[in-house]
Amino acid sequence: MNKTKDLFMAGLWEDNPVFRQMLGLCITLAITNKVANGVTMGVAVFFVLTASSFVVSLIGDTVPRRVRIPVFMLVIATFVTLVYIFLQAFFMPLSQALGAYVGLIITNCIILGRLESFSSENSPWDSLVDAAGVATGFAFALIAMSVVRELLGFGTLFGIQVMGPSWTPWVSMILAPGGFLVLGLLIWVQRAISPVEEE
Amino acid sequence: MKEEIWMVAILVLVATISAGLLGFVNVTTRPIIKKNEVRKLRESVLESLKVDYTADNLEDKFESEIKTKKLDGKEIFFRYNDSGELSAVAFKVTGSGFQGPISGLISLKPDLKKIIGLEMLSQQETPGLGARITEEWFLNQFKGKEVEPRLLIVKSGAEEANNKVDAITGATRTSKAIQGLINDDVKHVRNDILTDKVMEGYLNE
Amino acid sequence: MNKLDELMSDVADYTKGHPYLQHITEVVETVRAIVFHHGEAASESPFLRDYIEIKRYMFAVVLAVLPATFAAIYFYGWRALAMIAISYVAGGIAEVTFTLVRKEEITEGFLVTGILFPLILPPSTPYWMVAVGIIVGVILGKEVFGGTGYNIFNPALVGRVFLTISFPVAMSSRWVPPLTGGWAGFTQYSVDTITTATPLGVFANSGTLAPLRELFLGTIPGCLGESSALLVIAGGIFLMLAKIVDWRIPVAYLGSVFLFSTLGMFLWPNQVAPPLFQLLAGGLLFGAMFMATDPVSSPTTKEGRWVYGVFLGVMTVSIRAFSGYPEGVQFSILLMNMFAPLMDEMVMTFRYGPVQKPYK
Amino acid sequence: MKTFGLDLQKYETEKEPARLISRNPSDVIIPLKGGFGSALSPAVEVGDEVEAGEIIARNDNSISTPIHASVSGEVKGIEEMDYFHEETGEELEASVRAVRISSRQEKDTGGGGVEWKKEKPKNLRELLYLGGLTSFGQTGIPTEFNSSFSGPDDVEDILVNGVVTEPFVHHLIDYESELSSFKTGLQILARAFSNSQIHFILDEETLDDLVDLTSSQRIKVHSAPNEAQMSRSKLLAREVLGVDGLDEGGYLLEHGVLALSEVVPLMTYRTVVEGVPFIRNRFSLGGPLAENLIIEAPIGTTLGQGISSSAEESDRGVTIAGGPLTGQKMEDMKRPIGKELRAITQLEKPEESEFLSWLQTGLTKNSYTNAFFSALVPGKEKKADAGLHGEKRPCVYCGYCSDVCPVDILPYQIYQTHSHEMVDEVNRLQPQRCVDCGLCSYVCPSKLPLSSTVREAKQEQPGEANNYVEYEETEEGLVPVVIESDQGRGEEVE
Repeated sequence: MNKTKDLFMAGLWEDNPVFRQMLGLCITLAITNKVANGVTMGVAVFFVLTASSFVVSLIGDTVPRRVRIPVFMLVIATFVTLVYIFLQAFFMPLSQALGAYVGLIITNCIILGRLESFSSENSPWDSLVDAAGVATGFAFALIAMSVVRELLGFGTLFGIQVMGPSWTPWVSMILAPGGFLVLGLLIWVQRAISPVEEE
Repeated sequence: MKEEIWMVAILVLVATISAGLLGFVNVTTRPIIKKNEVRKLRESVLESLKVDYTADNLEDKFESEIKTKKLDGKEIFFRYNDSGELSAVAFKVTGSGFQGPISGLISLKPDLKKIIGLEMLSQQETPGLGARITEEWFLNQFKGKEVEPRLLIVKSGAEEANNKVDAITGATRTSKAIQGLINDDVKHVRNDILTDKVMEGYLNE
Repeated sequence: MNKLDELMSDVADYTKGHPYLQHITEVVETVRAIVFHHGEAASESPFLRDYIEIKRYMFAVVLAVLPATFAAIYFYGWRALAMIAISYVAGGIAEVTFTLVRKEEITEGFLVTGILFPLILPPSTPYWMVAVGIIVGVILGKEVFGGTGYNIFNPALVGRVFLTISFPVAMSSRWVPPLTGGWAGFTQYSVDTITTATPLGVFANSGTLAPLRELFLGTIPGCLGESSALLVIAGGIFLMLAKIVDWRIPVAYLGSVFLFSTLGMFLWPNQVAPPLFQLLAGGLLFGAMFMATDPVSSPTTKEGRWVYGVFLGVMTVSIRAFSGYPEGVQFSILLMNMFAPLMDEMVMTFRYGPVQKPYK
Repeated sequence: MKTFGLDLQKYETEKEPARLISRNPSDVIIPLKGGFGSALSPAVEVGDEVEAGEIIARNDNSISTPIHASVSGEVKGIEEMDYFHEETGEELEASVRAVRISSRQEKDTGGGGVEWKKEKPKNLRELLYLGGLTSFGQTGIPTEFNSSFSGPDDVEDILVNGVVTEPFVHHLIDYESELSSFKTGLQILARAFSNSQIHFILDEETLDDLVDLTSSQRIKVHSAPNEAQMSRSKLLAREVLGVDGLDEGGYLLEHGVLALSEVVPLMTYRTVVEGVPFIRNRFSLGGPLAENLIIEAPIGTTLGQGISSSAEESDRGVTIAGGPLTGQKMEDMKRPIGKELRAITQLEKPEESEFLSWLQTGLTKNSYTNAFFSALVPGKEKKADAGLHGEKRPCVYCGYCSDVCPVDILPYQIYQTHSHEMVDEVNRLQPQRCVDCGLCSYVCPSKLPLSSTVREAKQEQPGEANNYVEYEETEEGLVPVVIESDQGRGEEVE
């Protein structure tokens, strides 16, 4: 049980994919100006990562080493396309807001990285826990960033006005520079809380 | 040799499964997606024509009130009132904004001079600034304004006139872009597609 | 006075032993060091040391912007002074917080940032924006890099550009006309908000040029400190004569603006304003005298400073003429700040050759 | 007098010339090592009577120079004393032996000189050796008697450095009354080193009176323009003589230049013509706390006795051996005056507490910048004290240090790269060009130890380990070590 918890927490905090491993930054910077986008992307990545981790851990031993990357890519692509179609069919506005970024989950290094380094060599349960931890960590990072950015940039949360009507929006927070700033500051905070051990 | 075959076999297998799965999902969801897209456009059309509708009777309303014609590659929506008279014309206006293409849907009185309504379909303007062109207060200003001789988007506080609309403070470029694309496209439609002669044919159903 | 010195020393000693107050010992010590200079003998050769020190070095810049500050109060009322006070207080809190967390000494560079920042803001900037801007400037412009001496960018400009992109409406379209005649701003708190446009904004929109005499005296809308070319030049000349800033940067910068706007005026007459107008309008003089010359973020070698100034001029003229922003000084200085180390590196390569890495 | 736009002489307010006075102490303590060369063993014993000018220690087998008794009297003791590095002032752990002699207060008698024009160069060199003059120069004056690591034929140029640029340091020679002796001294040196060219370098102000010096072909007189030169022999050799290759570092003698102090020609005259060996050293005394004096005292006189009246006041001042920019702090007034001492500067300690000093007009403060009102009042007396005048702060890249640097290096860059241990970058910045003038530290508003950092960086350079004479303690005592090979990264073996 402890191992499960450790695995999960590592992905969520100590080895947080965004704050520690600096992966998936393209998506992180692009879509986090609204919390709704952040949540959707988090859920999408959660689904793709856990599902493909699970599948890969099942077939990991069977796949010859030389074709493992194509196979992983196929698995990921399948799930990403599923998500894409699903969003288009049932959450049209969100799908439009996220644009190409859902498709780009395929190239998200977090997913391929977890499959390659963890799932292909571990049991389905561990892979699932690991994937869930990492995906939750990613979602956490997205939501943390988007809360700050939406709050300052629009004065809203989930589109609901929370800062009062006289709030002057901080336009820079909505734009890419704000994304970089908030990302940098959050990485700073995260590392201040649990410092990186110097090698 | 055996290993190679095994590799190919695995790849083919995975690809087949994946393709099958995706194919199945695609087939099942295609109608829904299609419907979503059509619905979106229709919503905008009705919105710009100031037709009241609800989510449930959207399709019926559109079918009963709007006629779609494709003229010179441009989709044009005609609305006839109960007595069969043409009451409004709507079409897409497109052009480049400050950051990327902007497209909207404009509806005009049959004389093609007075605006009934304007809706934005897509834009990539600066959020919080140029992107405010999708906000209600901005779009509502267009109601009843004239595009003859030119529609003008001017700084707020300027003298009021039939063809003047307040710009968005701090987003001069986007405002200018909107002004340009409306004027250009309306002019194009009026001069090249819906000339007076053509219009005569549509006036009464 | 010595009693006060002793008292401060006692306070510092007391806080040192205190479980909670020990964290503010640095602050007490710094205040004491600012108020009382403690003669310390040089411990190694040379035993004769120059009297210039960082406190005085920074204070000279403050002294140089004082005329422009008075002009700001004259044109825009006592609200200008309130903005400076807020900038000092808010930025000071950010600065002190950081030095306390890092357990470092508080450095004097903030004296300069604190006054330069409000002077490059529009007169009607809300107080909270001043505070946000200076805090962002201090934290993102300086502290994240490690404090005074390590910053890549001019902290005041980082704050200003942050405000420019965050609050474009407040920062670029709410200009107020200056007060003139008699005691003008000295008798009132603020100017009624009548939105108008800066000379550069007017030129960008309609191509109309403001009269040079008004630009020179400062009776045209603009940022707090930059209005009066006359007083800014006076401060700049003082700084150059006092050798606090290198004369090469302002000379190269203004010279290249003059040159390239003359050139541009013939090539693109509708977009590029004539040279004298370019020199006097907007924040160019203020930027060239006080911002571009910030020693930390500009090149240190003489040759590098020439190159830096020339590039600044090209950038400013280009941004003013071809971009959506009528004013290009802040952006060009920040951009060139980034290249300053590169320019020094190139000068060193010319002078000493490339770095030899024998065991790579 | 300006040095790189620095009006350092503004500090000197008294314009009266320095007086020459003599001191005759009651007893002297003579370290058996002075200048370049190894420490020697005494040839006298406690209780012996010695005459002034008598050789009390000599060893022709190791690099050394004979040591003379500087006064007549009785040997009171032979003791161990701490030794310090003559150039860097660094205390060495080693100790040397010293002979203590109590003076009989008799007048010194000359031993009778020689007709120098008739002597062979080799004999003249022998006289220099026996007269105790060969410890001069950074690495000693080469003779046949093992007084330096080079031979006399290696000397191509002899550079006699008469440039004075630091405040409170005076010319040691009175070029009016002592001109003929000085001139003869130069001629003797020219004859002793017959393959070499003598260059006498003076600052412009003093030069005007010395036109007739240039009569000899072998002696060239140069003037060092005040604004362009700092009185460092290495810089003069590079700028005035145009010696190449100095940027690679190493001793001047390795490049064929023998750099000598202003007093050497005079002492040569005394040794050769008057027959009095180098037993009385000359140094200048200056600074706000001291009278302007040129003091002549027997070698071995304690510092306190040498500078006499000022000694009591030393607790409110700082006594510096050398000029205020390049000298070393002297804590111990009992330390004997050696052959290398050229100047003593006494500066006041800084004021203890000043209220808002950075707001004050600073009418008496001399400064590189004009941030003080003193810039507007040129005639005003300028304060000089040993204070740092500010707190140490991070570098703000003001560029003052590189502006004043006489050899065009970037001290702040060397400081930054050196403190981050970026060895390759430090090497690229050529710290070996540095001539230790100290001007970078002088102007630094952040009060950074630029000068000493550059010196450290310089010593870490390949081939630069021998830029300063290193001493090694062996059974024979202190022996100078010349490290021939590169010690830097270039020679590392994997």
